Amino acid sequence: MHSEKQKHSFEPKIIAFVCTWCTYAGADLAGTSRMQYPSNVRVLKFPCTGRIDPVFILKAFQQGADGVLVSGCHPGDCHYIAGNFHARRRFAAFRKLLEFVGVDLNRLQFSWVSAAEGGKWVEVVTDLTEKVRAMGPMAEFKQLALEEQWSGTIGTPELKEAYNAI
Amino acid sequence: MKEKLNYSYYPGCSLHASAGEYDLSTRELFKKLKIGLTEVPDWFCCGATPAHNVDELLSLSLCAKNLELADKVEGDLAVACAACFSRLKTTQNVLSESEVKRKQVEKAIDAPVILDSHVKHLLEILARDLGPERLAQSVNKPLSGLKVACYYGCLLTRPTDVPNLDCVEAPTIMEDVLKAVGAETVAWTHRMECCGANFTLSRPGVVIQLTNAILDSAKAAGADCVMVACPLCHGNLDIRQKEIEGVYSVNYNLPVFYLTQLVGLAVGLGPDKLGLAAMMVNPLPLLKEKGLL
Amino acid sequence: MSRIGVFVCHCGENISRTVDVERVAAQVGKLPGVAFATDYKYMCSDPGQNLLKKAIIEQKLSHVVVAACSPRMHERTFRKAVESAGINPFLCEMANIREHCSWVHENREEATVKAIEIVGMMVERVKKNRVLPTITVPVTKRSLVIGGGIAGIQAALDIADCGHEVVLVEREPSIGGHMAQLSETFPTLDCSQCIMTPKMVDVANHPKIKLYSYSEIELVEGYIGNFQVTIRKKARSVDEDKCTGCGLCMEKCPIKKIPSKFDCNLGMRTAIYVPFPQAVPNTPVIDRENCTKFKTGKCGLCQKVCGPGAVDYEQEDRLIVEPVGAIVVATGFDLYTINEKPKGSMIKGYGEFGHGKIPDVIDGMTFERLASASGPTGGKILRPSDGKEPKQIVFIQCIGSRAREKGISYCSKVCCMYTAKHTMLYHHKVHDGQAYVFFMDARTPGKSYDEFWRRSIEEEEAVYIRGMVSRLYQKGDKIVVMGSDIAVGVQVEIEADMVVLATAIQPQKGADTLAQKLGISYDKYNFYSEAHAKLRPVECATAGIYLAGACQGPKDIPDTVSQASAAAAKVMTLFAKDQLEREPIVARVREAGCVGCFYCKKVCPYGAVEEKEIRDRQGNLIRVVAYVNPGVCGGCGTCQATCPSKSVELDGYTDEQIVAMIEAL
Amino acid sequence: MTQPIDTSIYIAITEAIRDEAKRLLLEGQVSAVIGYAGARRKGSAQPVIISQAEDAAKLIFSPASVNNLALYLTKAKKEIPKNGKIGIVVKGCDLKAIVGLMGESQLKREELYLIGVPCAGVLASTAQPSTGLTAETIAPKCTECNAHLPAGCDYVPNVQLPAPLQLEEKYIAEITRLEALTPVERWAYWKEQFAKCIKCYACRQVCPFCFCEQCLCDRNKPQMVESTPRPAGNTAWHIVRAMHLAGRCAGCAECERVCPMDIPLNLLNRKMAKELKELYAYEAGFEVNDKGPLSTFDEKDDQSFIK
Repeated sequence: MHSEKQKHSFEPKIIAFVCTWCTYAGADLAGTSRMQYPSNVRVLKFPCTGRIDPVFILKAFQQGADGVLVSGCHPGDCHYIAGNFHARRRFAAFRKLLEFVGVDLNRLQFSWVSAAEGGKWVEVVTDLTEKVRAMGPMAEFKQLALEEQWSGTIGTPELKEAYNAI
Repeated sequence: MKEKLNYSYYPGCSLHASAGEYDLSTRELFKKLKIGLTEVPDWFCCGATPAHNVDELLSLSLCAKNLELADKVEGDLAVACAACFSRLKTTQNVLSESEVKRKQVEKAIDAPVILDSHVKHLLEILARDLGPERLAQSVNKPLSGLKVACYYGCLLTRPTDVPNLDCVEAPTIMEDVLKAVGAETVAWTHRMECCGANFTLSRPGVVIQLTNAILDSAKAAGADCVMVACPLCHGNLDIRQKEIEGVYSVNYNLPVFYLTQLVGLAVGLGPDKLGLAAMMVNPLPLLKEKGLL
Repeated sequence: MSRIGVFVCHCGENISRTVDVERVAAQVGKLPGVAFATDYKYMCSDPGQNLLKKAIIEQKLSHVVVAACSPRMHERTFRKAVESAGINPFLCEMANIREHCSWVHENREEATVKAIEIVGMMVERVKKNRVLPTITVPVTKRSLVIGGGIAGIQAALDIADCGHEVVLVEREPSIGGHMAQLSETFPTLDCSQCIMTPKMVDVANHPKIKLYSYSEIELVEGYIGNFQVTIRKKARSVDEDKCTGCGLCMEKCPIKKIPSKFDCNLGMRTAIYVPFPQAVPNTPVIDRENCTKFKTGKCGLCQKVCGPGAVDYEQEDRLIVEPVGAIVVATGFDLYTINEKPKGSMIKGYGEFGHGKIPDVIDGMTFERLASASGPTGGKILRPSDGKEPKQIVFIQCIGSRAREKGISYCSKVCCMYTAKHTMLYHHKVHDGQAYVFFMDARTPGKSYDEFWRRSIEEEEAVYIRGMVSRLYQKGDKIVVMGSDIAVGVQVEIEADMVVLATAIQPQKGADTLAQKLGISYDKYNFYSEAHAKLRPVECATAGIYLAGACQGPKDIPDTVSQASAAAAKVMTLFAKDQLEREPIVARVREAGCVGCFYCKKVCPYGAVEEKEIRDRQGNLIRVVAYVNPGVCGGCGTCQATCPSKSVELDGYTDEQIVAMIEAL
Repeated sequence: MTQPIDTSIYIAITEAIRDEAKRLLLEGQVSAVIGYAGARRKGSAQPVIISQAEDAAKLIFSPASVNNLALYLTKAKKEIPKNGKIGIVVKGCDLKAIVGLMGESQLKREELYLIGVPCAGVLASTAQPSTGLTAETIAPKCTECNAHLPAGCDYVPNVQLPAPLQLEEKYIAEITRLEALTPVERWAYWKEQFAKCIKCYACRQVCPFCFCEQCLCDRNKPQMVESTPRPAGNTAWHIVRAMHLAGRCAGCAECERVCPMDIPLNLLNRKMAKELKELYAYEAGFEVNDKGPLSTFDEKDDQSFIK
């Protein structure tokens, strides 16, 4: 019935932070419609995108996620009036910060997926999975996590002098 | 309040041609009122009225370049012609809203676009910057008894949110100035109608029809004369008046003054300094009758 | 140590076809904290639920994870089941291995691995779940209705008929609102007064309705079920209990030339007056600004002639506090006037129409008064300037509405219909007259509406010109209307005797101030915002406050009455229980950590965050912290994501629970 | 050749501050004045809190008056007499912090008497306090200063501020340089910077906006941010710190000044300020705002990054 699934050398870990009213319901619809998408995504349900703290995204990367998706209601559809509007600003700022410290923003996707958009959920998840798969593992945070020792280099002459004096 | 007012000055092509008396009276009036006026060196045509109908980029670039030249002269930019005023303001408005067009224009003129400079029509300078009180103080020959129909035309206040000169549809700025110099203003119906300036040369028939309605309305309201703040309006109302009288078999005999001419009279400037001789409808009999000469 | 029970559902074959459920149960059973793990064909069935309950008791389980379908499907079912077995329902979580796993993946190995991880995440989450008690809020079964127009009247009557007390507050001396001013109503042309006044009398006579006319809302405190409303009862100068409504005072009042607001300044009234003969209450009020007694101290005629001695010049404003459990806001609309730009308003005025200075250019409401049989002209259409009958009349639609450059971009919804009605009324009264209508589009969706509009053209001979009017001006005793007919592409000039402008519907003046007192949100035009445009159209986001009528947006009478009854039904639903129960997914403040920056308050869409003062025993203020009112909190958690020190936490979605899930990855 | 910066007015300012502080304390208008006093090393200055009029003579203002004294109004406030108004000497940059703190309900305007200082710049942390102020020794933040003259203070010495020199805007230059790099290069840069961190939290201690009683990063239930000075935890700390200051930090750069490991912390803050200005036309510190850029929204906000 289905063709043999292609084997990949690397299966990325994708974490999705979604709101319960729109995107979670959209993902449910994808299920009831028996749509197919890569099994790499793990969904965390929140009441609202307004509840999603940027720290969670950071934490997800630190815990080994290769890609993160944040998805909620379209503007104007928020069950809580304005949570998604607040989230939109918060993440607009946060992604700029991550970009500046050197995180490739191709690993971080934001989307609006409504309860009626099962198809869009599949598309968003599939696109992100394929994109991240092509990029390979998110090595940066994993390497950091492995570095146990203080690894600073002594950059300035003053520091070097102080260090030698010890 | 600033003590000494200083402006850069963009006369526009008409004032160096058919509307020489507007230019002359403006310079003389400002001198008399001790307001500084420095002509922008090397200014050129703003493109009104054909350019923006033909090529938007060209029309924006012409104005943007003039704005850039004007920015090098101290003071806000004083503009006499309603059409130049409209184009310069429109340019600032359009370019502040569209980054794409701004970049195109910057490339075309090879200079930055000046969006935050103040472009001011002479009316604004007299009515706001100088203000009715200070203007009234300079008057030594009040225009009492002179009934004036203030003609705004279509461009001075429109469109909404662009010139921001006064209320778009029911302005009073001209009346405010005239009241300060002692003239009477009449309430009339056609003060905001179009005179057809765009068609002056191409379809004079339309212009005659439109201008006749304006003159008719002013006359009906009991005006002695009309005041304008635009050389194009002046062209139609003054130069064409004889022709219109012929076509419609009427007799208006309404002198059409520039803003600066009437205010100039009130502050004591003589006919030679105001270029009254250049007017097609001779204003001297009226002024003599009212005891203003 | 927690003793977690995991129950993996086959869902017939829906899950087990692609997920190896036995392997899932076996794997998850090894996780620390899991005391029991099993799989079953149908967890949601009766035997399935019994299996769950039995295991809880026998295995002494502390937490439960049901790995089955979406929680949106059966979370309630299983939480109820664990509750009946003695566990707090919020210690039960569902792992979605059907919609999010078995149905969307075909590879059995991949799906099984994913299912194990999903269940693992939920196991870690449930460990951090806390016992959440159901939140109950007592309900005061009385309601406040603000505004005594048709919306307020309908809502008040519906609620009162259900046996609950209603406090009805009206700003004007009489209830009735705009509907009392109308002549006839579309699409049936029945007389507005005839259908309105019986309802007004019902309000006056209803034992459950307490009417405060000539009163305004001063202060609103409290929250759903428990509001305290302070009402300012303005000094009427007439004792309502003593007055019999005989009207002698009005007959004798020497000041007779005050323009009547009810008659749109077409008629005159006295200084002591009722706005219109059928007023409810039928108690006059003294207009202190125009009364000689109040201006000079002389006169006092009304007091002398009043038999019952009801006239009281010393009366003062009174403040009354009413406890209520629900509030219906029905403050209605006002018409946009084309006068010069009011200060601070986004409206720019219509200078091209003379800024309202041409006397025979009137608005739609003024025309209603002209056409009304009880109006100042006795129902004759006469020009305000000289009392002549207009033979050529021009109606202009969309004045203010759909005109972004004038500051309003919305459609006022009722003008197309009432203008059609006006042309009919005009044609009925002035047989040799001609009506012209300038319009952009005719918007007539509604039962029998389009037929009505067609009738105005086909039978009542109104001439509709598609196009807008650029200018109006007075020429002799005519008004010249200059417009365009875009269908034909020509300029049109009509010399009219009278012009009627269908001016835009706007919220009442002061709508924003009232909204701030109530703590409800409003849009940029000051229309009140509903909680959800589609699914909660009569509720405000602020719990316990409901909307009815044109204060929420332009509406005609049928829509207004429907919404008023809907709001009443919502109030009655609230009053159906003595205690208000709600899901305990609400935010709580950890006061020890709170520094009072009030970012939570800034972002809260519900206005649920209050400032709480912490004082020592001497009563000295130590600090101010945030407090979340659980009755008002909507549970979105935006406050927690915003709080810098995470001193406010959303129960059910705490940082601990979420981090536990992320760490389980 | 380094360009000297004219700070001759600082002498007149010192006099004026002393007179004003003395007057305030004598008249009992304030219970204390927070300002700068000379310290042991030549030319150096340190924060001082005086509550006696005779101590007013201790006050100075010099290029070494680097500290943002707004700090002492919140966290360290307990050391200051609580009764009545407090006078405080503020530079334009410090005032921005005070303005921000007012918007966050941490300070009340009526409880403060602001003695504004027209400031031509202060010394960089790397410069010796006794050196003169030059284009080289000036603090990087001063090269981008847009508030040489603090606005809205209760008192500002009447001195003529020399026209500010056009200096190379150091943060803007550095941000532009980093933005031009690839993500990998940027990560390498910050990895090296963050690796130096010893988690001494001096940056947190000195920041007027880190006024939380319990920092999120100190919590262990759950542990949102690792607290040990390992590279992973350091990176998380600095990202969280920058995010928490976004839309609030007005660039006093104290974090960077006190960092013993010379991590360019203010660079992150300036980057966020730049982004928020571009996105929402918001600039912190100029007026007391009830809501900052991240506690409000506009329905028309940019969402080009959202699918």
